[in-house]
Amino acid sequence: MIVDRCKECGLCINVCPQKVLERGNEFNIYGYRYVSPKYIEKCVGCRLCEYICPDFAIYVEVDGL
Amino acid sequence: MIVDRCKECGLCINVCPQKVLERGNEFNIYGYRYVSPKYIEKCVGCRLCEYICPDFAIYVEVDGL
Amino acid sequence: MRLEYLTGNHAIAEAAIIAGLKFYAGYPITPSTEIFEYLASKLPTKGGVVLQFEDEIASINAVIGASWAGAKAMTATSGPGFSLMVEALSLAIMTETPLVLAYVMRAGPSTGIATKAGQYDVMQVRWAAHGNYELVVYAPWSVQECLDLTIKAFNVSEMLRVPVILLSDATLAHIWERVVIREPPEVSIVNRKKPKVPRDKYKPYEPEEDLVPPMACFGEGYRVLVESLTHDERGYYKATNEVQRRLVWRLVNKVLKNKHLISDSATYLVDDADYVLIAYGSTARSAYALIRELRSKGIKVGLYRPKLLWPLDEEMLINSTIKAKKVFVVENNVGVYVREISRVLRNKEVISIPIIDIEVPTPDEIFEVMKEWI
Amino acid sequence: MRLEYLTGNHAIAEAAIIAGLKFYAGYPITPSTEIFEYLASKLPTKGGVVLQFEDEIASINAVIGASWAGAKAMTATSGPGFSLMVEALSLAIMTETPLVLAYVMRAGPSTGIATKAGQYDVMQVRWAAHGNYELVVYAPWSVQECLDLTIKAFNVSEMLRVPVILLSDATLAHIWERVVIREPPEVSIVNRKKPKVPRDKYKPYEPEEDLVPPMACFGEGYRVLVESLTHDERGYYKATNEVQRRLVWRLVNKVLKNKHLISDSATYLVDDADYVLIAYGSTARSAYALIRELRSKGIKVGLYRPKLLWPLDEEMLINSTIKAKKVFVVENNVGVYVREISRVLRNKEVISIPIIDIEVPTPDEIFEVMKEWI
Amino acid sequence: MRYELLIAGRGGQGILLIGRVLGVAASKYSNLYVTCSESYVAETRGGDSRADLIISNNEEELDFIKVRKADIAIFMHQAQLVKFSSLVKSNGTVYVDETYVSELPSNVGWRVLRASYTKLAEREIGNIRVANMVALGHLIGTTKLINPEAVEMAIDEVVGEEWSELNKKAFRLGLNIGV
Amino acid sequence: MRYELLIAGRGGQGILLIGRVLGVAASKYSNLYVTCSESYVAETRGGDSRADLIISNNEEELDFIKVRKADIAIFMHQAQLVKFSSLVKSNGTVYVDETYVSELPSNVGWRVLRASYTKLAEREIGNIRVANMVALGHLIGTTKLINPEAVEMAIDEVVGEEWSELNKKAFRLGLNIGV
Amino acid sequence: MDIIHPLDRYLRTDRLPHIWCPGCGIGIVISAMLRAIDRHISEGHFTQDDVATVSGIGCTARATLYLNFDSAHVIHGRAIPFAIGLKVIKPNLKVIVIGGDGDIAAIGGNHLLHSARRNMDITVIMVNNMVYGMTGGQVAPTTPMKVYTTTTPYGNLEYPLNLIKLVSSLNTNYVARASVTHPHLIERYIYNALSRDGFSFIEVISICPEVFGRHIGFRNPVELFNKLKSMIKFKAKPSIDESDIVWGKEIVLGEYVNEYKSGFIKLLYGS
Amino acid sequence: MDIIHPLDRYLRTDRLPHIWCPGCGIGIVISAMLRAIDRHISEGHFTQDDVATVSGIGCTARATLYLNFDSAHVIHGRAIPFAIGLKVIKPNLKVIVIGGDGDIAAIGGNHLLHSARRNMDITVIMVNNMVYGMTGGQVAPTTPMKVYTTTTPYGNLEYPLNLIKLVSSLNTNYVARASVTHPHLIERYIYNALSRDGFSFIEVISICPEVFGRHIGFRNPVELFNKLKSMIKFKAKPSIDESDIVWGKEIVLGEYVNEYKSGFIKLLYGS
Ligand SMILES: Cc1ncc(C[n+]2csc(CCOP(=O)(O)OP(=O)(O)O)c2C)c(N)n1
Ligand SMILES: Cc1ncc(C[n+]2csc(CCOP(=O)(O)OP(=O)(O)O)c2C)c(N)n1
Ligand code: SF4
Ligand code: SF4
Ligand code: SF4
Ligand code: SF4
Ligand code: SF4
Ligand code: SF4
Ligand SMILES: [Mg+2]
Ligand SMILES: [Mg+2]
Repeated sequence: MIVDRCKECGLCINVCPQKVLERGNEFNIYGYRYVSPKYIEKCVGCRLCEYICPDFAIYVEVDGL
Repeated sequence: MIVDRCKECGLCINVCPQKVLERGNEFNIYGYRYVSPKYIEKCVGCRLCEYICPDFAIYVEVDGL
Repeated sequence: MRLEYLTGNHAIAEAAIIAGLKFYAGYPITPSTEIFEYLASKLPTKGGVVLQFEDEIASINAVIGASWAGAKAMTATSGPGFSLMVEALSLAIMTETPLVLAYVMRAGPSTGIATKAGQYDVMQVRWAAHGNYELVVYAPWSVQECLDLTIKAFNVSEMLRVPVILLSDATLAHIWERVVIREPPEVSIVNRKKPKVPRDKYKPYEPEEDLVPPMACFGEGYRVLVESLTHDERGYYKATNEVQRRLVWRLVNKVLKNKHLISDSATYLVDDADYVLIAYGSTARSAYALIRELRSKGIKVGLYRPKLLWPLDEEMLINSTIKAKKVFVVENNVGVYVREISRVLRNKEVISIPIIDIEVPTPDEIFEVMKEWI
Repeated sequence: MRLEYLTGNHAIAEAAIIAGLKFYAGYPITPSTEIFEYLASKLPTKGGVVLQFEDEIASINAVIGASWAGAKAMTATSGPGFSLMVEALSLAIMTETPLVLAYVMRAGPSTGIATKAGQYDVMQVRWAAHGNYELVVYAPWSVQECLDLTIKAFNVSEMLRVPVILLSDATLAHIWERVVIREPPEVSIVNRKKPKVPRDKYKPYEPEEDLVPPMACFGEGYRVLVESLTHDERGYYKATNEVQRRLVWRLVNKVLKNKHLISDSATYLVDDADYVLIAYGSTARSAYALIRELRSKGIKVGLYRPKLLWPLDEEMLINSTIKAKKVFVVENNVGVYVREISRVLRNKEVISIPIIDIEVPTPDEIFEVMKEWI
Repeated sequence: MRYELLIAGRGGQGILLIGRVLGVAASKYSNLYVTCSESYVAETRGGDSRADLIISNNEEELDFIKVRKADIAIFMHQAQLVKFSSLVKSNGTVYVDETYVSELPSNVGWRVLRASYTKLAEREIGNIRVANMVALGHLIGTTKLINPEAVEMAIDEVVGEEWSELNKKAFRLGLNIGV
Repeated sequence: MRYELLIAGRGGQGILLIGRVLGVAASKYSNLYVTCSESYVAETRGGDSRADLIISNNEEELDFIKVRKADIAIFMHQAQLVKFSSLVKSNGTVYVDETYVSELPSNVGWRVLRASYTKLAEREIGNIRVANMVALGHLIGTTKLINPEAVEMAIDEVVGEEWSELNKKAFRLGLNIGV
Repeated sequence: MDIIHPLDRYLRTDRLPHIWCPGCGIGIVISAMLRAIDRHISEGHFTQDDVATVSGIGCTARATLYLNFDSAHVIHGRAIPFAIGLKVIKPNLKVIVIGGDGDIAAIGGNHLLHSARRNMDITVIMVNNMVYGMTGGQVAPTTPMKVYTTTTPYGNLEYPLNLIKLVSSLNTNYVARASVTHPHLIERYIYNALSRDGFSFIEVISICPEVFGRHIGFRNPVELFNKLKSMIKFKAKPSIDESDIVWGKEIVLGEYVNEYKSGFIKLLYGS
Repeated sequence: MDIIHPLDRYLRTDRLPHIWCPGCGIGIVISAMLRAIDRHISEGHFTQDDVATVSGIGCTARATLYLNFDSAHVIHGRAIPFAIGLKVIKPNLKVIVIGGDGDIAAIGGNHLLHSARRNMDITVIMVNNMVYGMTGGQVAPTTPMKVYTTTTPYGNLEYPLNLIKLVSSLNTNYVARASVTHPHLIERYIYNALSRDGFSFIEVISICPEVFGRHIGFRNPVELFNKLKSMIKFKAKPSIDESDIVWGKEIVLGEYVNEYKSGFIKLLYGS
């Protein structure tokens, strides 16, 4: 997450097939409650969240590949 | 014929199925040798000449109808 | 009479309805769009039509067509859109088509700052179209004047068969003020002259004594001819010196010779003023504030405010500044209308105070420059 | 050096090739079309491209694009077409895009008389675009000058990154005259400044001392940003007073402060003249003929002829008329550039001689008016 | 009589609505002259929002369209208070929403009236979005600038039927602060 | 040395070509300065066609771009002679194509040179379209305005290979009229 | 004004002869159009006073100067928006736009597109002579590939616009192609177009002997006419796929779209 | 400039966050476009310096401001001619035009039409949000009928433009429709478009929650997204006849035209 780019639109939460993401409770410098990967362990690295994010705020690093 | 409208283009002569029309030898006031219905007796009143004339110079009066 | 609390843009739209607008065509552009939107919701309820076109070019050409169909017609735009309308403006001038164009200025050049103001386009509005002509341009300084001058714009346009431009700016467009609204018969509404002769005697460009030809419209049986080529009184194309001269000079003179009917300006304390500030539109509010302030300090300053920007009423300008030692021209641009002022006030010291401010120059900014000269 | 016998339009086209033109985009319009047609047949043999677009708007925008791709680029048009190009002209000014526009005036307003001349558009060419700026306009009076000033137009355009307009008219466009053609190195050709700093230090709108920024083009690795919004030196949009002021004033001043590099005018027997005629373009030929005639009768008249119409070189004008009792401004229109002259010559009697003539005013026509004043 | 009013806060706090209601109340229902200029930054959330009002009973006194030195100000948020405090007269009357304003400048002679408009709105009305009307009520109640009935008519007109009761309730709440 | 030349006739008589050839001959092959303005009516056949030339050895003398008082004129047709005769100096030299010109004004002191250019062209060359070059030849032969070789080079350049011999033949025919 | 020719009542005869070159096809189109209008008038569908003709600039556009209707000869490319302004205010008018291929399809292309999309109730007659006539022979968007024109002296590189396909891709009621070689068809299509609401478009393939003829080596009107005639095919129900003009080979005439959907005016004002 | 996000090298990150509203689909399109470009670059087809992006004015058009290529943000509707000027002079550039439906299809419609007809070698990506976003919600040529907008407060009376049909009626090499609900397709189509000469056109159906969403009662980005998604159908080889957007029912994605004819540049310069 690049928290200051997130605008709290919720699209990533909506598309994530694994329900990994959730709206956070903290505000970024622009006043948005940015998303956080709460259940990151469930992430399957499908990148749907990265592709859907209109704000270049979220991306997926696939470890160990 | 409205002789001063004729521009000697020859289209009427070209379309007349009866070869009624011919380029005349006289000049109109604009210097064109206007067409004349030389063999008017052959005319079948098809009006192709009237319809093709771009200059509203020739029209057909069908008598006795 | 009723009271309303409106923005400058709303007031223009409201005034257009009062003046008898029946057709609006436009293309959205900040900061003029509220005129369009206000009319889109209100005009259809008064039997008028509001259409959005594919661009500004189509819009103004449709306005010209609608005017020839007999409707009072208008459009509104800002710099980039106006620039696109210029070719058709020349057509409207040539064909003596009544129409009103509300021009809400924003900061340029080019796309500039769409939401912010400036008075950059005060020369453009006069000179942008090709060919020589006169057109009529009014510049309001308040929401009330947005209303009053728009009605006047329609009246003059109908009276002289000339495009009239209402020149506002982004700041004026969006301030809210109290306005007094009067409807006919409380205000007088002018309609174009109609032919007084039968169809076979009528010539669409044959002027009466006021140099304005009566206007038959489409569908009225007069077989009118709208002609963009140089034409004689019948509307027939003629490429001769004689016809060109007669037509061009009449187009110019029908505005100039009727200037008394269209002239409009305001003065404030100029009679005893050592210094006269000249300003128009929203900037004049700042000049006025400064004058009030300086007067309270005993400095004798006055304000001359042309409301009719084009053609400039030279006589009024001269008379209003006759006693002034110095004249200051304050504008929210690089100093352009000042050229017109100095051209006219040949024997007077004319000082340009060009203050670029994306809202409106402040009285302090003006005084900052002015104080060096007084 | 070689001799040719060419029309004004041919000479403009020929000069453009000499100046290094690589891209022409246009839309046919009388009386400018021969420029297009001449280039269409010649430029491809010199490695350039000539394209006809769907309209004038596309043409000038393509010219701007081509200029940003690094090519010297031009278009040509007349009144109606120029009016359509105005919005993009403002873009070219804002983005500091070098380009040359040949404007061949015809009789307006609107479609007017397409084949016939006039000088109606001399104010339009200066003021037509929205926003404030300075641009450069040259007016030739002969075929030779069509050639020379076109080369100069390209040079100035490259030097200042500003659109330059070559203002001709239908008469000049179609007269044939002898011209002397010089190619480099006999004439000097100027190319735009290129960045002197590496890519990561480069800012596309950061001026050097002459107020002109070096110009990196597309495909050169500088990641340029062409921006029509109000922008800072990097090209980043900023809606602040500070950025707007800095930008607009620089756009104005880069032309004004470099006026010495672009100024151009001619005088004829002004030193002892009681009367100075001021004229430009084809009309100046008539004024000149009249002066030769009057001089032969012992009347002391001279000619001041601005070749650089915009910005007007005020100093030169003042110096060239300093001794004159009266100044006459002769134009083939209703008298418009005379406003600029009287603005500058504040203490001089300035008499307007507006003569509408669809070819060119004759010396007799000029004298007819002038004689009342001398 | 001529007042300059400055109303400022963050986007979303309903600043412009205060201005709108005041404007309508003054111009349509109190026979006063008003100029109001609004400014806001559309692009990012939480930017400045500001309304400048000039109110007078004399049309001639409506000159410059922005506030030069405010007689009265409402600050709904600390950030804008800091930014615009210099626009307020040194003896001006200033209303602050204590919910978001914690520090006041010390070197001015303002008459400061304060309350936690937002908290009040939340607590008493159950909707923080009407904090603006609470503030407006406070201002009207204490300055008597305009007849409260005129303001209520303006509220009806500006906010629309669905919301007008709620807003008027908040307004009345404000009217009664400190009463 | 400064001459004004007027060449006039009906559309289709090759008037402009005379002007074009003269212009090229003078400016490119004789080191003279030339201004030529052409006019014609495109729209109807047989309208006026006219070329105005100013020729001088001094660039300064090229002023007004149209003929004010022609020193020399060619009239290829009666209609244009009538129309434009006032543009010729009273002591001017005038060439007329007798094929189409029958009447000359009586009250002028012109030096008139005449021949039936069209008939000559038809008879000697077999093509009436080169009557214009016959006239040009007559003019050059009698005025010596320009070296005939320069004119022939100009003909080559202007009319193009296919037609240049024919035109030069006509030109030479004209050169020798009256010799 | 003496009325001699049967169409003279629709002409400003004091302005004849018109400016068109000998053998120019434009006159044929106008003649056919007037017969179509005359038929409607004589059938009582509307009167001469109800007809409005509008044109831009170009040889074709000059037509309106000669027509004895309320007429407008406006600026290049902008006849359509002017016409819409008329129609919206006076819905009873039969508004006809006449223009060249440059006027309608080059500079005016956007207005064509959007008025067709709106199914705006006007009739557009485009005379396609495949060239810019008035300005002396420059390439048009309809010029066949490879043709030499004054602005494509090395041959035209651009694929010509198929107006039938373009307009048919929009929401129009009527799209037809005629040719000056077949005046009866022009008349019939214009008659049909004027018989309905909504947008109607008729492309008429024309001959410009003066300019286009010169470019392709057919300066003689009769030869050019016969050359064109040799390419013409008529189909009663042509498909849009066969509408491409293959110059020298095949040009298919016919009614490509023929519908009676509600036009914009009906949606605006109700019926 | 720190590079964090995998696409950051293509972004002017110092200008982020961008101006687009939360949940606006434009960012999704740009993200997909950058991945398509990145794939070409990593496959060695061209470099970052060879890419030029051009846009007019509008929310969508703002994209070029954020892109780390040679870029131009010019005037409303005129990106295409600017792009052609670039391409003709520097044929090696990959010239991409990005614009909104108003920018490309309303005011810019004529340039779209004629550049498509010329098969001019540029790629046009049109973000169709069915509204004018930047100016605050006016009707667009793509707005479905009956929708209330700020300039059609009584409902839109105009038939919406089907860009797929329009552009396919011209002489183009590539026409495809994608949707922000399916970012992979956007990426693939842009990749495919950039793989060929000639004119390529990609319409991306987008969501504008702020303005269009408000008009139709779907202000929440997620709801609007899901609403749109429910209408989307993908077809491998869709026919042009099924390309009409039936709002609320069906929007067919796919590659409608997929050809490899010579582009204009090849005809101009030879191969
Ligand atoms: C804005 C503008 N641009 C250019 C012109 C010049 N112009 C006049 S007619 C014309 C094109 C004529 O071609 P077309 O429309 O095909 O008509 P045609 O003469 O072939 O019937 C042009 C380019 C103009 N009058 N106005
Ligand atoms: C000549 C001109 N006219 C109008 C405008 C105002 N304007 C800016 S963007 C825009 C339309 C935006 O709609 P669209 O192109 O669909 O882009 P979106 O914002 O929806 O992405 C308009 C009308 C302008 N900038 N220039
Ligand atoms: S990459 Fe992980 S977090 Fe992102 S959408 Fe897929 S599963 Fe969810
Ligand atoms: S999609 Fe992006 S901007 Fe939207 S909530 Fe997720 S991370 Fe934030
Ligand atoms: S009407 Fe007579 S003259 Fe005319 S084409 Fe028919 S047969 Fe020939
Ligand atoms: S068609 Fe008409 S103009 Fe042509 S020759 Fe026949 S009558 Fe004369
Ligand atoms: S130039 Fe062509 S289109 Fe124009 S009138 Fe002549 S033949 Fe007809
Ligand atoms: S207004 Fe619409 S299109 Fe524009 S940024 Fe916001 S959501 Fe996107
Ligand atoms: Mg044509
Ligand atoms: Mg959009």
